[in-house]
Amino acid sequence: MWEIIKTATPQIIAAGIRYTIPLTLLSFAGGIFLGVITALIKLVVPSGNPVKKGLIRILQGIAYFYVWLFRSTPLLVQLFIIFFGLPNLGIKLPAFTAAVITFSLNTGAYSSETIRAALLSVPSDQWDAAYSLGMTETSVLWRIIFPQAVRIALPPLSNEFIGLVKDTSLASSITIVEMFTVAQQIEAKNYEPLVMYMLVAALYAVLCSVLSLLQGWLERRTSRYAQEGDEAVD
Amino acid sequence: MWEIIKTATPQIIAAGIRYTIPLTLLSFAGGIFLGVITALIKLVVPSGNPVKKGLIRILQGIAYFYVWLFRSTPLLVQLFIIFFGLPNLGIKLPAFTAAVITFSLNTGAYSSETIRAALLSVPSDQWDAAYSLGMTETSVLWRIIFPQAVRIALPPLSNEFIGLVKDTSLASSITIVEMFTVAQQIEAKNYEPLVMYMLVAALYAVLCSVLSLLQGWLERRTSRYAQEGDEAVD
Amino acid sequence: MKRLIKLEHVNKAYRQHQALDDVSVSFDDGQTTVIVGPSGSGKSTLLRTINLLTQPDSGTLSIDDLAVDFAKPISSAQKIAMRKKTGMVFQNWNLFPNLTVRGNIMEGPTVVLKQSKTEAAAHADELLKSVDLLETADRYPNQLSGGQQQRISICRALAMQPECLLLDEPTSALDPEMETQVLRVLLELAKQKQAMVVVTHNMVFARAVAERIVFVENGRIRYDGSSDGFFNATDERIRHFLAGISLSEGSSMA
Amino acid sequence: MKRLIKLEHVNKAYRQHQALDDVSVSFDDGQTTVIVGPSGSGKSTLLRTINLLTQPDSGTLSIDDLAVDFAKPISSAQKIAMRKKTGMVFQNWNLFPNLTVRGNIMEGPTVVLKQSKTEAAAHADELLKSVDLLETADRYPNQLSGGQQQRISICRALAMQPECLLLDEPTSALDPEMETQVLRVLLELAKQKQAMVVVTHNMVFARAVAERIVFVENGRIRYDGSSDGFFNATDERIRHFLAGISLSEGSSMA
Amino acid sequence: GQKSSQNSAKLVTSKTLTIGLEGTYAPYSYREDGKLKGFEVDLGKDLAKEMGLKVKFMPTQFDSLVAGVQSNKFDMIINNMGITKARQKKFLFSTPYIYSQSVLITKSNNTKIKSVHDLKGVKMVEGTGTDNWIQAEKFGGKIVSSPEFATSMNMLRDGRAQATINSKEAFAYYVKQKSGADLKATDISTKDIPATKEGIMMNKDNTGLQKQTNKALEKLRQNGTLKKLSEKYFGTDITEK
Ligand SMILES: Nc1ncnc2c1ncn2[C@@H]1O[C@H](COP(=O)(O)OP(=O)(O)OP(=O)(O)O)[C@@H](O)[C@H]1O
Ligand SMILES: Nc1ncnc2c1ncn2[C@@H]1O[C@H](COP(=O)(O)OP(=O)(O)OP(=O)(O)O)[C@@H](O)[C@H]1O
Ligand SMILES: [Mg+2]
Ligand SMILES: [Mg+2]
Repeated sequence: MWEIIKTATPQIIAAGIRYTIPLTLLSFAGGIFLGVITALIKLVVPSGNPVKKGLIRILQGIAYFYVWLFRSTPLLVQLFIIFFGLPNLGIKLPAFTAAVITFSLNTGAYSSETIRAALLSVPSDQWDAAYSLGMTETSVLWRIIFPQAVRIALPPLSNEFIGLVKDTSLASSITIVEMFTVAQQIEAKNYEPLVMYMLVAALYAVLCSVLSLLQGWLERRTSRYAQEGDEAVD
Repeated sequence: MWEIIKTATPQIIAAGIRYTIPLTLLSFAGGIFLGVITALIKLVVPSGNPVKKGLIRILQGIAYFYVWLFRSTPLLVQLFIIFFGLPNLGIKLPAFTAAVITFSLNTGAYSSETIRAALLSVPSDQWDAAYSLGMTETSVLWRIIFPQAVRIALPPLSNEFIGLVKDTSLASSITIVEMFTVAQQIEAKNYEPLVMYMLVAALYAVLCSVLSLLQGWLERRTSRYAQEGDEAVD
Repeated sequence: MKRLIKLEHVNKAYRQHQALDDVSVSFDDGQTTVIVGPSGSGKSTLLRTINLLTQPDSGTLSIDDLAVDFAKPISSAQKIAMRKKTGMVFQNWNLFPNLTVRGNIMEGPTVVLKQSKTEAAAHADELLKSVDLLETADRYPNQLSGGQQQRISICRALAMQPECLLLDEPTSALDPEMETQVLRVLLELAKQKQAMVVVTHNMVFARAVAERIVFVENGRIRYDGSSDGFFNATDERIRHFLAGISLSEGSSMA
Repeated sequence: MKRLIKLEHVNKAYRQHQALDDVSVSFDDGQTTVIVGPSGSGKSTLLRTINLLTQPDSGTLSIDDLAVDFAKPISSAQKIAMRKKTGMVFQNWNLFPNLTVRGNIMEGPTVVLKQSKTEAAAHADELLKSVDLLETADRYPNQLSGGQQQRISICRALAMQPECLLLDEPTSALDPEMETQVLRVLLELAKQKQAMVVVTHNMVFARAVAERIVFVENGRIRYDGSSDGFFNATDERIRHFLAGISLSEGSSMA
Repeated sequence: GQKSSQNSAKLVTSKTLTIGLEGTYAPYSYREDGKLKGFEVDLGKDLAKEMGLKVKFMPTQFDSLVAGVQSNKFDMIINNMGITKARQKKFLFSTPYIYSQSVLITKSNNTKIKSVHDLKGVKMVEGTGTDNWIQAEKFGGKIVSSPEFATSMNMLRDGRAQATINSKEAFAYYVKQKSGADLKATDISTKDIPATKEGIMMNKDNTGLQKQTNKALEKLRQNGTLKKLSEKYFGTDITEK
């Protein structure tokens, strides 16, 4: 058994460095970007002149449809359609690109809901106070609302990040040989699925633990200002 | 193509009713239960006499380990080990039971983080006010903190619920023939993966849309009291 | 008169700052005590200590027949037992945003005192009427003005029929008319020998309700005695503190 | 004197309730106006309207050379331009919990007025000194007492050097000493011809600062005139409103 | 129970033959009209009948088949398992029931690839961990992995891969279903790739079951059932060497 682990580990790690990690990082960055944009679009109250109002309504329609579509369908199917289906429309993407796009869109749809909730959790008093200083919406968002929302959004977003690390294994269905696939290939030769699964789980655990530590650190940083001293649950 | 859809749809729906839906509902209920318990254990500040303090510390250790373990390892591996691995220790579970247990534990680990964040987002003033009335911790939690936290937790929890619906497809790896597996089996004969994938996606979408509508309704219900009228983003 | 609440040698430090500095003070049954002092002197911390919302570093507290030593851990049951004897009105009101106005007032009586819903609701409406807010009973707190929320938080505390009422700035958001109304409520309570500890910056109000005044500065008690004694004190520090009123009065209350 | 802020025929209804009922009022440059009125009469709503935080159903507002019609949508740019002319102190302080005290005060000057960090910080510290809170500069708001937060929110508004300062209950959490201090700050500003609109329940304070008094009731303006005229009014309603002070004064300010 | 297992079959559920298979590989096992069908499904039924047992199929993914037979979740796997040295170290096999031929599949208009010797550097698509993968690797192909047969065919048709080595029968069935697919198969001489012997795979210590299975299989071969099944699903008899 040790023999198996010794030979398999470097191969799986190599696949992790080559695919799992870049896929995760790129897709999460893309997903958060889409998630923030989508959350903001959903939260805007249509106002201004009729043209602007109409435009906002259309954008909101798109945002709702996008979130619905990508939350409602299996990630595997999304990957499949973007990789195998789009060529029918003449769009032929390399597997890695297709994977990054799909994972970003999927993460964006899910995280937009989390971000929306976190933004809503900041009391509207804070908007008032910042607006009263003459700050623009963008400034208010960036400087006042986001820093407070991040504290609330961090744990669920970490969930999504850590989930994404493992979802990247679905990329194997569109020919990307990531960690899990490598483990399966090795397993197909040694017929020790339990050992291989535990090994790949351990390697994922290392990756995710690093992320959990990062989450803990970020949480402490972003809640420096929160109540200290008196206990909540006693 | 219509022929394929017409014959495949009832079979996939049957699998959904037989496995996907009960699996999801049972596991989500179990997961939320575990998530709430775990979140509360994590949030308690150890106090009281040394024995109680020690006990709380041990429980917290278990909670941290549990969340770490189930967030850090792939769900597929968890399923695999609980179904195929535990028999080595003499614990032999039927596939459905193993699936419910695994999905519950997994959902519990993820949702505990979401719930923890939501509970933290309720200002400590609210604890003060409720405590000052002489309410017990349990009453404060149930009657004051939870109703306010639910508003914040709903969108990320819905994400987890909707994610779970689709994750149940992994149960196929432990001999449960859920919607996705049925689709793949039919596809094995007609060689139309794209059509079959789109079909199964559409059926998932119907299921998830119902859940999204439910989320929307719950959100409106739980935020009846929140600021109405003045816009946040203008 | 019976000692109802007794604090002895209470200390509370926040990192750099000594918020309560060896405070020993007691409050009597049936008496109205007003606590005054500069902003940041520790008045709210003192009230929170009595309510066991803040745990000081050392000292003891007894309320009625119950006592705790702050140097030791305090059990939840003990906290609840002691909290039931007092009712708190917060400086920031702290209404429950998820409950209606009536729900806010009924919460304690139904959950803690196990009153029936109808009984609690009837009592809540009575209290609401006494502060002129019956028509807001079904609204949520964020649909109310500051002064309205303030009054409702007083009702919420009163609904618990506590042995001692602790009020932190109960009139700060109230107009003179309302102030008078709240004053009347408190004076009526005083007449019924309801013990009260009131933190206020409003010296006119203080004079009107106080049977006794406690002056806090820098976490220490500087004066503890009769209301008249305080307002006519020769002590330099108190005179300076009170100078504010005279200045305002002098400068334009011609 | 120049009309700085002018509201005309402003209406605002919350479902059941008419918070502002055909309000027309204007505020002059260099003048200190105090708005008084019963709790829930619409004072905060009026200030929020001037600051474009609440959009009334109808009416117009002009500040200096800018004007808006509330019946129509208002662009963000227009809102910002108008908000820059006023500075707001909220009834509930609304400090930014994620910024330190100094950060709260510097936020507007650096982000909106594009001042340099050092310049803004220096000015912030100056303001903090004027309200005796320089030592709290690096703390976060939730580590401060109510009165301390109140004063910092005044500093935050002043840091923007607005043409008109809007203050909602600026002294409600302040002790007499601090009240005097804030009063001095406001009087000093008044001397420099800083326009101010102050909502207050504190009639002593109102008398001290007001050049003009606006009395609001049920969303309507009932009195708009000189301070002396108000306090010596023969109008039944005003006399009744003011009775609060006399009662308190009469009953125990012997 | 080393001794008793020498003779009598151990079953997961008594009186029932529990069979693991993928269920996603036509014409071996697939679903039609809501029922599992295919050569291996019929074979399983006939075997059970022969052994006097009820039958229960457990469709599962490939990895889980191996784990399932190891942890005694199924009695046997009938799923195209080639009898190889490596597998025989860990499992018991029945006598072969199929001799499967491999073919080289390319686009119809591909003239460059005529035999396995033209595969050096060619982009090939193969199922993860399959025997075909190992073959393709041996001849120098650059391999992308695919989760299932239909995906492999799709990749060829999309031009995302140039060739694949796969089962002759599976391809024959595919072409029958999808006549429009412009793919062709080249027979690979048995010298390059010998026909694989497919056997029923069982847990290492279930020798009793192995014996009974072999006996039943021999009976089915004798009475022509095996041949009939092969002709039904593959059009020819591939059950003999
Ligand atoms: N969001 C809302 N929904 C419904 N009613 C509201 C809302 N906001 C304010 N009101 C009502 O409008 C009226 C005016 O409120 P406003 O806050 O302007 O009063 P105010 O004069 O500032 O009172 P106070 O002195 O108590 O602060 C009140 O009766 C209040 O209940
Ligand atoms: N969580 C905290 N961390 C650090 N310092 C604190 C904290 N809470 C209170 N303080 C400090 O303790 C001191 C006492 O605060 P407290 O709230 O008791 O004052 P107060 O007398 O009620 O003042 P005010 O009249 O302004 O409400 C203040 O200087 C305050 O800054
Ligand atoms: Mg205080
Ligand atoms: Mg107000």
